[in-house]
Amino acid sequence: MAGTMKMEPTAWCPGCGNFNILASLDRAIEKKGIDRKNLVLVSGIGQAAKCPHYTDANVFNGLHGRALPAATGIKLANHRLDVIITSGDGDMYGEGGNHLLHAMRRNIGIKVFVHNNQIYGLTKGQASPTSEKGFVTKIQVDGVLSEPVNPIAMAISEDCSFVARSSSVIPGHLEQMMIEAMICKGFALLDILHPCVSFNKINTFKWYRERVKELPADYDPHDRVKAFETSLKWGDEIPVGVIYRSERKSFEELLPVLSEGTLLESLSK
Amino acid sequence: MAGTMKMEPTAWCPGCGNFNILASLDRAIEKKGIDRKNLVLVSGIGQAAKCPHYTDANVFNGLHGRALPAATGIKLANHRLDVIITSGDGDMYGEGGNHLLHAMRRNIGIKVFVHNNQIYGLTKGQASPTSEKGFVTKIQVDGVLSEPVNPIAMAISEDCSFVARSSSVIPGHLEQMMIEAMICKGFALLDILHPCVSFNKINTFKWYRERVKELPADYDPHDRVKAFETSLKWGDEIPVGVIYRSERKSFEELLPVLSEGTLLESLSK
Amino acid sequence: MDINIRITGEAGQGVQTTGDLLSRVFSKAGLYVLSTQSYQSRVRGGENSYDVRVSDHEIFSSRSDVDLLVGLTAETTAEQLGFLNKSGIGIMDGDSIDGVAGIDMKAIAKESGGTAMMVNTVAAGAVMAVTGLGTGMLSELLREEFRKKGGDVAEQNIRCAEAGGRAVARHAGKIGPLTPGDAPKYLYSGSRAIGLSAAVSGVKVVSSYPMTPSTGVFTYLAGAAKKYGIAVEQAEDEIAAINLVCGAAYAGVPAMTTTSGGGFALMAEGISLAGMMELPVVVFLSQRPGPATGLPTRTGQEDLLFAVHAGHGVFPKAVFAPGDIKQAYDLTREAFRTAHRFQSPVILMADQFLTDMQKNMAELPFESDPIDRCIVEAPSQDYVRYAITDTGISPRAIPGGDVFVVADSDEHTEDGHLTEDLEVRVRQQDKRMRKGNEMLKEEYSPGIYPEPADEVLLCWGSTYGPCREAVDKLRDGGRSICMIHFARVWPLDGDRIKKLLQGRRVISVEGNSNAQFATLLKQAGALADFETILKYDGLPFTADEIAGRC
Amino acid sequence: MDINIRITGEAGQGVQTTGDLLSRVFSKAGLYVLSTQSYQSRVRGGENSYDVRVSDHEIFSSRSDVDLLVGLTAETTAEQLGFLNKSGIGIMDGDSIDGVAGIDMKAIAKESGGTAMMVNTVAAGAVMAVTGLGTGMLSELLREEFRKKGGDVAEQNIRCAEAGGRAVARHAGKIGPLTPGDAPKYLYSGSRAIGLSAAVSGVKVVSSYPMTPSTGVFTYLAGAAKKYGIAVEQAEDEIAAINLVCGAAYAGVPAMTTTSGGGFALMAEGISLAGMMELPVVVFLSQRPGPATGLPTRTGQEDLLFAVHAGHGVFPKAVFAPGDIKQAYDLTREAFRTAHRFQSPVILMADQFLTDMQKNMAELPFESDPIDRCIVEAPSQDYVRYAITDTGISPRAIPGGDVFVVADSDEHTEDGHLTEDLEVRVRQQDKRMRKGNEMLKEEYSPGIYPEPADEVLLCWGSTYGPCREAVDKLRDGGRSICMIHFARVWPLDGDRIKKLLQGRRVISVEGNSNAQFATLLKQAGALADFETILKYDGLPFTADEIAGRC
Ligand SMILES: Cc1ncc(C[n+]2csc(CCOP(=O)(O)OP(=O)(O)O)c2C)c(N)n1
Ligand SMILES: Cc1ncc(C[n+]2csc(CCOP(=O)(O)OP(=O)(O)O)c2C)c(N)n1
Ligand code: SF4
Ligand code: SF4
Ligand SMILES: [Mg+2]
Ligand SMILES: [Mg+2]
Repeated sequence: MAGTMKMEPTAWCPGCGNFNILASLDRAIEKKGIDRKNLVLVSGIGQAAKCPHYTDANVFNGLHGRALPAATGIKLANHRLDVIITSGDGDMYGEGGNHLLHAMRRNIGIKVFVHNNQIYGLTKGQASPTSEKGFVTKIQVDGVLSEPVNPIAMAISEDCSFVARSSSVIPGHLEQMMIEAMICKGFALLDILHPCVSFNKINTFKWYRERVKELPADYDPHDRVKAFETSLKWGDEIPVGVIYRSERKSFEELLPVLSEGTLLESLSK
Repeated sequence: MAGTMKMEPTAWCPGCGNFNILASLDRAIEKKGIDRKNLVLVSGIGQAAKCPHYTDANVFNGLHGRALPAATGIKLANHRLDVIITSGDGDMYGEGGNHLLHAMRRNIGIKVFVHNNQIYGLTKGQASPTSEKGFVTKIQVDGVLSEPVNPIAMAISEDCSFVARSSSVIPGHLEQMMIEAMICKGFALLDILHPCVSFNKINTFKWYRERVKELPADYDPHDRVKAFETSLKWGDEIPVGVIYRSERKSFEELLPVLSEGTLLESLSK
Repeated sequence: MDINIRITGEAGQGVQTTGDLLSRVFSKAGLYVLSTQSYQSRVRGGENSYDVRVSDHEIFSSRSDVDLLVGLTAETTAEQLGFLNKSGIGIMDGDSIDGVAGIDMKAIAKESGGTAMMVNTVAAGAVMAVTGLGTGMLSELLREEFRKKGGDVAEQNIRCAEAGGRAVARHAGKIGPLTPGDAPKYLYSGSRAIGLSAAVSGVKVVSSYPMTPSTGVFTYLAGAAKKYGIAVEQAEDEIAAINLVCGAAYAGVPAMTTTSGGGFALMAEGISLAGMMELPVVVFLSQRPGPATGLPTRTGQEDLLFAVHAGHGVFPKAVFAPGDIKQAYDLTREAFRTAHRFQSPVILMADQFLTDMQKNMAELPFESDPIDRCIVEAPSQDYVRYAITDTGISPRAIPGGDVFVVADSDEHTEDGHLTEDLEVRVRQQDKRMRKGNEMLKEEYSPGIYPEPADEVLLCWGSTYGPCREAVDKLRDGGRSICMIHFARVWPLDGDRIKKLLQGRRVISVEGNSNAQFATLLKQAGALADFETILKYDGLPFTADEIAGRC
Repeated sequence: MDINIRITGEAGQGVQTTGDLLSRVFSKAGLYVLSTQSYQSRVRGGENSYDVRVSDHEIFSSRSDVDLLVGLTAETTAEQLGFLNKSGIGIMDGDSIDGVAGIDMKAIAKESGGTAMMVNTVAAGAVMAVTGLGTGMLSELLREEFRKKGGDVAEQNIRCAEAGGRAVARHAGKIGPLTPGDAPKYLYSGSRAIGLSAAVSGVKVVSSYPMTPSTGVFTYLAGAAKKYGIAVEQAEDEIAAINLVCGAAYAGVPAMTTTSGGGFALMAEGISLAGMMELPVVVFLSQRPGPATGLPTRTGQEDLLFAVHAGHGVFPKAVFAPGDIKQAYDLTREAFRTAHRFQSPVILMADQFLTDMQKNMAELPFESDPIDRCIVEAPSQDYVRYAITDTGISPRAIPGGDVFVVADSDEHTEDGHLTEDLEVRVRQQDKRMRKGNEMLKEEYSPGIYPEPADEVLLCWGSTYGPCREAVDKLRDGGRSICMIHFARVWPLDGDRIKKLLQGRRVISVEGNSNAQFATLLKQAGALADFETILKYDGLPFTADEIAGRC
């Protein structure tokens, strides 16, 4: 055994958007100057959720849908750690929906990067909460009947402190968004649209590429109502960028017992 | 045994807002002309969740937080039944949050009446997801640190077909809102503010009474952005009324196998 | 005559397409076919394999050794070489390696006017040639198959198949060789048999969250939804799924959810609800190795003790674990019947091995034939849902009729309303538990093959096939040995089973590391001493392995 | 001398306040006190009762019969009349009924210048008079208690107490009478002992979702958070709670969640995660009767088999069930120690009876004294988290140090990364299971009281107290009987226990309908035949009941 380093090669399909996300993540970690020994990447289960294994970091690859509570526990135990979640749309908006809702309320300083391919990749192509209406799969044989979840709007509704969207098809932008999320003190949600070449034949690389559109330079992410309006845009144009910001204190700042150092440290005193 | 009728008396505390909610419910059922034999009242666990026992109806008093999936199953099996959920804020926004999120997407014709006392009553006074920041309890000894959930805003973010707020302190209005919810074909969320005299010493009868304010007559619930803006109002004035409507087809209308009658009937053919 | 063909390649290369195609041709040829799959938890790359075992007599399990190896990549072929019998033949796409004949399948597909994906047809054609059946029947199947697609597709495929056959002409007939027989021609997977049986039995609401290896049944039912009139809804999580089927069951229709380990764990509270409300729900649990996410695409029998004891509080439930595909069909119906007769949750257990397995057999009934839901037609005005009865079974009415139906997760009085009366509690608990005793009165005998003997291979669920074949082998070698297979694994009649096992050497063969079924028998007082043959590497047992460890 | 005082009234009337006050006075008086509570799942109304049993020797359980009944309403008093001993005395607020002396407590409170809520103090004063201790010590306590409140409150209360005493002057000293003794003066509830021990042991993260009867421990810890430096966070649901503590354990701090039946069921998947990731998490499970919501505020021992087998897949865990408050304190520490030593989930089981019970004893250590977390200080650069070792215990590093710590819910290689290598799987599974064998080597002997005898009352968890007292009674009657109590209920060393039980008549005394612990012993081969005394009406056993059914 040569110690613990990242796994190679990945188990992703050639052409998958996950590669760009991983590369952007690596660049963002370097540029932001995060100490990898102090970084914990947390995920649930899915194709996206394998991401933590593919870079050098501490890893907690937990249960499907449960990345957030695990990350919360890690952060409470040692709030000096950088805790980033990289997981899938099914993981975060499906099985994990309740944790997302409440983590936003708590505003704990976790960064959540959702690899949103609008599909369940690992289980071979069922609809995810973000699959579009009418999307046909082997389970949704008549097409999806439900409205897709709108994670951006939902996050704004809960006054999430950082809400952004980007895509693997614009890796430079994606890297920038990741860095901005890392800078934010509280809870950050970054929804990352990416193609699944194996199962999503609708929302392809080209489809995203043609639609993603950066927010105008004078866009004010602090205007909650405007941000909500922006979050409803989905069609020929899909806005990307920091859609909403709320200057809230993080949970770590508010929790009295964390004021004198980490709980972990308190044990070695 | 004298057959199956409602239970008497209730197990609620004298002065509790639940009494008014029950009375409004009974009146709304009568006025809307719902056939009680065809009505199923569904709930989870909590003080509010005991409500179904206290009126004449079919009852499914299930698990804490799980009223919605059970109600969905009932509706799928026999979509001619009227299915109403009467449950608590902890039940619906805490333990049951994920089901609420996804039920709104599905838009199945269930009416959800949330008895929102901003507290966990049955378990004796812990914070609920709607408890205000700073609210002190035996668990939240430093006061609640999280932002309260905003169920109205969240429902609007997910394009819920009917989103309203009322309160036990205005029983006439409440009854009206219940009737409107019953009329709506899709999924209806009615958040009902009510005092818990035993554990919530902040949000009292008087507190609500002084704040609830009906929406103006010319308010247009179809304007989603406006509705979102309205949903953010919480303070000296708390708007009550139908805050948002979306004219979506219900899940029952969309699901092909339900087009020729109920699945239950199909078994007796 | 008994040959094992293994197709191996990366995920996404069509290993499964090739294997399925071959299974169907051999079945069409009237040969006995049993196919099994082995794959990784990924969508592209890695190493998958698909075994098609073909014989002129009925077969029950997979083999680890290979007579004909078909490789779609060099790496995966090399991995499997060790399993190739001395007299076996290997063919692969690309250049030859140690004794495996490389043929350029992609080039052949192209030359034959096909697409890259038709490599699979080329490979299938080659197999047909090597096994001596020739490509004729394969071509017929391809014609039927692709007719609807129209255009040239069928002919392209046929040309690929034929070219594949020609490319291995020098090995023609070297394996087998096979000749058409008169085996039954209907090919079923475990998943399909279970799904079909549920549909036929009248399931009307199915709600699940996808989880390997249970997704096959869910997918089958989604496909059958229109035909049988079933609401199939993907839930937001497993908790939603189990509570949704509880609601549907309360409202009067047969309802089922499908899941695997972690998802099943999330359902434990809902199973307890079904126990308390006395709801007929069926939970299909397809096992894979754990703990936690474990090995998502592999097989195991590790969840028996958990399933039997799943749910807080004490309430009766039944747990079934069919041994083969036909029994899976039969027991699925039994699961619905039992759930309704006893108004209790029933857990139907299988695993990756059984659900992915395919085998040909006589056609399974497919006409809708709903089970008796045991619903009281015209309840009187003094009807109460939880009436105390001798058997513990209370007449069940459903909402929408003339009486109110009140169901509560709290302890309740006979009319279903919640109560704090502790004497009522005891009466209701005793009533519920009496249903467990009634369940034990159901007629059931474990499968004894071929007849009681000195030594017993004790098994349950999908270990049936390999155990049965192991018994054949061992008896051929002169051992007085038999298999005793349990498909109904809970509740257990300890006394009866004790009589059956007494005085014999019992070897429990289980796909777990702690002999869970033997443990259950011990706890039921049916078994004191036993030996074990255990396996928990994610692969199914083979007969040779069992026989070798006996 | 042994008297049982029962306060009864509706929820919200201060039954608990009165009972707590009395427990403290008697404890202050150096008498042995044991108090227990019985209440309904509602906030106002219904029928609650609070027993304070007082004696001049140590006592271990509650009694069902009553020497002094104090009623706050007519209805609840009438309900309890049947339990009043012939020589007993009843007093109640309001008019007299059959032999119960009505005194107008509300009027007395008012006349004494108190508020309506001070009825509780009036009642307490009356009790002090009837038991012959007088109201002096009560007044002292009230003075200490209300000093901080300032103003007149203390004096008002004292006047109420004295007036209460005067109102029953004709019964003064009729029950007992009690005289001050030298019993230890520290009063603990089960909840407090468990919470305190967790805090002292160094728990740093506690996350739970409220659920009766586990909320007491959660509440204690919330109150102690500041003093001991603990993050106490109410989770959105139980799944969040268990996964949160898994995360905290991974990051290196002792972590615990508290729950009851349904919430525990929701945690089963997370427990399996802790098994796979080898995380030291402690789950406190306080039992109540099920299934489903069942009887939320009552007691039972129905979740043992579920807890032992909770979680899919196979992995080691330990399950502890303390018998009394002191043992609850000790075993809570043991739970943390075991979880860390074996990097495994540990389930600490109690029930409503034990968590609500109060008893006085010597002071329990309260200075912070964290357990050894067994963390490698300076891992070398070739460190891997899941190194294969003889004991199965791999050196544990935590993130934030010099090496990466990789933990996965999938099967993994030694370095923690996910794998599909099936040989690695077997090695890791064997490694994990070896920890289970190591656990069995921990020194532990079940509690035998007073010494081995022909007949054995077998018990576990909170049944300790009533069984112990039953043994005393039966031995007084000449029976050769003893109690064997298990506080460590899993894993079990079948052989050792077999030797202990062999040749004795074993009667398993359990708070469930299916003798779960005896079943576990049977499955471990430690027990063949046994008799049972079972109870599942939601109430705790009493010694008389057990003795009577022996
Ligand atoms: C409790 C539980 N339920 C279901 C699964 C099966 N499962 C694994 S990944 C997955 C969905 C993956 O979708 P997503 O999160 O969008 O990730 P992707 O593969 O698309 O990247 C599911 C359903 C599981 N592992 N655990
Ligand atoms: C799985 C589970 N977790 C926790 C509980 C305990 N519990 C019962 S009701 C309740 C909260 C009730 O709050 P709410 O829904 O707001 O109802 P209220 O009593 O305030 O009307 C809780 C936590 C439970 N019954 N089941
Ligand atoms: S299945 Fe889709 S999301 Fe997963 S690796 Fe392949 S292309 Fe990417
Ligand atoms: S506890 Fe609160 S909500 Fe519950 S019945 Fe009493 S007053 Fe009402
Ligand atoms: Mg996805
Ligand atoms: Mg509430």
